[in-house]
Amino acid sequence: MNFAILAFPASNCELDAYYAITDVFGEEAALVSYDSESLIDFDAVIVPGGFSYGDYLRSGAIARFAPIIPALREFADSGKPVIGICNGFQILTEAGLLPGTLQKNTVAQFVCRDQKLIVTNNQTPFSDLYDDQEVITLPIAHGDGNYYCDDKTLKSLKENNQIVFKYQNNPNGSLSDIAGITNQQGNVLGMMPHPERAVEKILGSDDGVKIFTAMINFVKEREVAFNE
Amino acid sequence: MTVVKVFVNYKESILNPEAQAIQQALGRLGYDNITQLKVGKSFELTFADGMTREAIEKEVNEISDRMLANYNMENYTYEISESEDLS
Amino acid sequence: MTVVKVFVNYKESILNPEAQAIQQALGRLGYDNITQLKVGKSFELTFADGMTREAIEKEVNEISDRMLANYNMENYTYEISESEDLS
Amino acid sequence: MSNVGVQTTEISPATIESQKLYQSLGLSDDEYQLIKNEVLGRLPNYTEVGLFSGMWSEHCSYKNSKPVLKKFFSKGKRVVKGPGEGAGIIDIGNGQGVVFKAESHNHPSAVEPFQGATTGVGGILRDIFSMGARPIASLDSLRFGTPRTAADRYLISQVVAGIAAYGNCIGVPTVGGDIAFDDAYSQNPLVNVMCVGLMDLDKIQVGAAAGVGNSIIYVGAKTGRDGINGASFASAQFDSEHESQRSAVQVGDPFTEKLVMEACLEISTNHADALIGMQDMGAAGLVSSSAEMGSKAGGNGMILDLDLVPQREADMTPFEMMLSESQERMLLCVKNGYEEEVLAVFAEYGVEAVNIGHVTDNDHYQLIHHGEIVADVPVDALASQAPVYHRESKIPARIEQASATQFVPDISSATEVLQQMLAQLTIASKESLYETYDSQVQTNTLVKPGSDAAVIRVRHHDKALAMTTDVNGRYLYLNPRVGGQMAVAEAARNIVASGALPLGITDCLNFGNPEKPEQFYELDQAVQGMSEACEMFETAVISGNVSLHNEFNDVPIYPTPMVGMVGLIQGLKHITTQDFKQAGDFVYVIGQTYNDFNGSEIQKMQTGKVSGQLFDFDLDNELKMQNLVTQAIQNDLLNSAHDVSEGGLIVAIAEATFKNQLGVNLTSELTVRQFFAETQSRFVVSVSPENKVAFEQLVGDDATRLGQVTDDDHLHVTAQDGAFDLAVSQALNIWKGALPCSLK
Ligand SMILES: Nc1ncnc2c1ncn2[C@@H]1O[C@H](COP(=O)(O)OP(=O)(O)O)[C@@H](O)[C@H]1O
Ligand SMILES: [Mg+2]
Repeated sequence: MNFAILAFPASNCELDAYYAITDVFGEEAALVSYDSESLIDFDAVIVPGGFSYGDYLRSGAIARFAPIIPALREFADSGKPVIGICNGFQILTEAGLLPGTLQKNTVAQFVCRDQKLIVTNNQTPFSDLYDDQEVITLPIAHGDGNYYCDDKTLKSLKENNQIVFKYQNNPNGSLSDIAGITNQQGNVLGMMPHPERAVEKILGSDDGVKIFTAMINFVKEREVAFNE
Repeated sequence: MTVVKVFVNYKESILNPEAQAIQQALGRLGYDNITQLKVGKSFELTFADGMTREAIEKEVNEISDRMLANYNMENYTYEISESEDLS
Repeated sequence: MTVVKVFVNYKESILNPEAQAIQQALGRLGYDNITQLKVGKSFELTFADGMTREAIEKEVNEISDRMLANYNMENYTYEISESEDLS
Repeated sequence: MSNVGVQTTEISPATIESQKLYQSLGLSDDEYQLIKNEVLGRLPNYTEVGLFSGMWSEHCSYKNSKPVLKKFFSKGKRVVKGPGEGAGIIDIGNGQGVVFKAESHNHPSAVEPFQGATTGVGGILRDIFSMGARPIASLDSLRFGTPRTAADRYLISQVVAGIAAYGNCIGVPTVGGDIAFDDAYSQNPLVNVMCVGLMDLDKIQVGAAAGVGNSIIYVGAKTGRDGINGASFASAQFDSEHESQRSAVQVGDPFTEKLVMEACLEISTNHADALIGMQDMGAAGLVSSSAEMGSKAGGNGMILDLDLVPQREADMTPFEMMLSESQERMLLCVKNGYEEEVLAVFAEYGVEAVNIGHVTDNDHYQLIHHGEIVADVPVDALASQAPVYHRESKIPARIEQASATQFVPDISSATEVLQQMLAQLTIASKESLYETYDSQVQTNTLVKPGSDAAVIRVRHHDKALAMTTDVNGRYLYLNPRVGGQMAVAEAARNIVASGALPLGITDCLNFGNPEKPEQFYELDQAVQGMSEACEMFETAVISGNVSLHNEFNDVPIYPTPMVGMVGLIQGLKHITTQDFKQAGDFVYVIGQTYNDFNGSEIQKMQTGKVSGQLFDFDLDNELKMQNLVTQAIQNDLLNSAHDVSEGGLIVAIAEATFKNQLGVNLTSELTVRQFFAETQSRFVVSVSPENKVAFEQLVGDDATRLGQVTDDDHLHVTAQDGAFDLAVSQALNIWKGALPCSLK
């Protein structure tokens, strides 16, 4: 299968995602520039981390106007999987593909460390290889990871089971300890922790492997279903 | 030329970590008469001559809605002032 | 109660990369009537009753100098308004 | 060279001479006379005086340090490029090279800590990618006074925040460094940053502008009035009177730099045919980059049209444009006919690039402004013919008269002193600071901050690079020569402990005023010492940076030559970290321990200062101990290796227990005091029971078995005359909590 990895000016984790997909999972991947307008050839999209447009104004605020965004919206609407990691999550919220906003960490500092997460929904195309309530360790590296939404949105996130990952020791002040959420349909995931940094034991953790494997399985199963 | 100042502020219901940190720091320095502190952003946009006030207002609203403010947590207000081109 | 608004802006000669990036982004979206864009910060400080205007001004200047503005690169201005306590 | 225009609003050449205005730009009377009589044979105009003041500053010309730098050991069979370029290069096999350099931003950071630090990071990154290398890691070496006031804490947190802001945004992991606190730095903090890059050796770029008619292309951010005269400023003594120089603040823009970097790397990889040379605009901005490129190409002249230079502010003068230190700018020399190809690449990345001039067929460095020639000077006079000073050297009285007696620590309770020691800021964990750095982006960081050296893998090869920065200014204060040797040795020890072969070093020579003989002595001796050590370890000095005049109100900092070392690990299985791995492993100390306390952390802690003659150091023995560790790692005998440095053996042991929260039960013939001695050339290692025999055979008498790792939460070490007894968790809390607590 073929992953599109979006690259905005000053994204900086696009190659990390690329190497994870190609070297570790043996799948195909291509970097897709922010100014292309189509994602038609792809089965899944990764919106990677970094500091698109320097994170000036608000993180993700400028990237969401890039020419690729309409194509991304269309891609998401088609039900194919999209994962936004860190800055990618911020871009997805700014673009309205996911609800809520990511504010500055309450500690008012960037934090880079290994972080324990609880899998709170193992029924998504990204998390169905984890056990329910499984505790996993993924690296975080962000300054604006403090998830916020209004009460009504939070209620609906809970009702629809859209909260996929929660922090065990909330590092940034996120509402309800939210580390990752999906859209209502469940095919768009945004998360602050970096699963692509945890796909090889030698890097310290391979707890992120299951996320990508789950996506790959999902796409392959969907294809089979489609072809039948 | 026309200068428009746009002020973007957090909605009342939102806890702003930055404001909180600054207020605490001020408290530690002994400035404890301050009962509330809000932090916002200001933008000063200079428009070239030749646009009607209406067109400018429309553009300012659009820009603020779309980009300068995040409607999940922020509000904006603006002030317009004509001014002589001094440069 | 007294509300003071402090506006902090970059000095003219200092590069503001944020303003530059926003202006370019607006240009790409077709808002090319904007000839200049500045970005600043605003602070709204609410003072408890019982301070003279003089005392407040002194404190605002001090706070701005020491904390709100970085005098190496920023200037500040402020506006004072008395207001009824509405809360 | 007679018809050089003088702009009407400018101060006239005659006034500059009669009122000695050149002095305020940092030129001495002699230097001015030299320019007037020997170089030009006429009065230089204002712009020309500006050009010389920038180029003849210490920062650009190394006029005070050149004779000293010549002493550096800089050869080696792996060295591809030594000092002289943006950065040095060392061959690491497979056609690849590692590129590294360090840079100081002490004075800018003292004035404006956040921006001073960001622009320091930005500058060193440009040095690396200007060689055609991709930056793969940064390290930072910081020195502050002990934080006492809100202003101290602000300085520290802003410097760290600035390094984080730039490095995190541009996506280069900050993987290591060192931070020490001592009041010697309270008015003059040190902010040194090192960057490491990786490249294919067939893609090397050099900063040269050759070939008549080839174009000079300006790339990146617009030029503003920022940092004007910064080069002279960085080299001038810093005191309370210089407050007015605050207007020189430059702002870092990592977003622009990221685009500039990607575009430059694209050009050096895929458009190498078009490119003659590439250099970053650092100190003294446009003049230094262009004149150096011309000079390096053998004294090539050039003509630059300043009206074409992208400008951020109105009405900039030639003087301002040439000396501006606006950040995120590069200068390229591009083959005639290939300009469009190169400009198109920059356009694609959204980076401004303008053809501002070309190489000429003579040696005149000429500037045009508003259609007039406003400067015309021989290019080599600017770039390579600055005067060189052989400064006078005199041994400081404090060293000459130092007492040979070693300090005797006062210890009533071993455990209590250990607890105190773990809370000393120089010893305590720096995690609360370095965890604000993204240390993992690029997903090659195999050993993160927290062990002796950081380790970055070379993707798709079974090899990795180890890197560290080190220096203990207190040792140099007592003996600059031996202290200089120790700085290099400590770096090498960290590299070796991580399983690597030391390859080479970069340095930042942070010293006082070279015009004062006692302070020059420190510089001269330190460099000699460093060089001796480099020769011993076969680690060439391939790049570096000099920061002089680090004094405040006439009191200099400790002589502090930061050493940044890179090593090569062949075979990822040899990567070794400092942490004990499993209960039952045997713990050894490699190397002998003596009563070495002058200059130590415990002397400082108990007396408030360091004094006396520095203890002895033997480079031959150092190399022997390092080789033992290397041999043991190569033979797969070690589960952990940690060098012994500040705080002594007991601190090294405690540190090795923390990560995996394992205990130890050890016994030694050493005295409790000796556990705090800072004798060099030692390591704490752990060995599995099955490797015990082989290890002991290898090391013989050079290692002493102390006992075993345990799985209870207990650090228990029995010395000859007392014992350390402490819960590991409690020791960890003290060690981790000290720094955040003092910065609150
Ligand atoms: N300024 C810093 N930036 C990043 N990492 C740092 C910094 N200071 C210390 N560290 C990390 O903390 C660990 C301990 O540092 P240090 O005590 O200097 O080690 P050593 O004594 O072995 O040289 C190392 O991994 C080092 O890289
Ligand atoms: Mg060490």
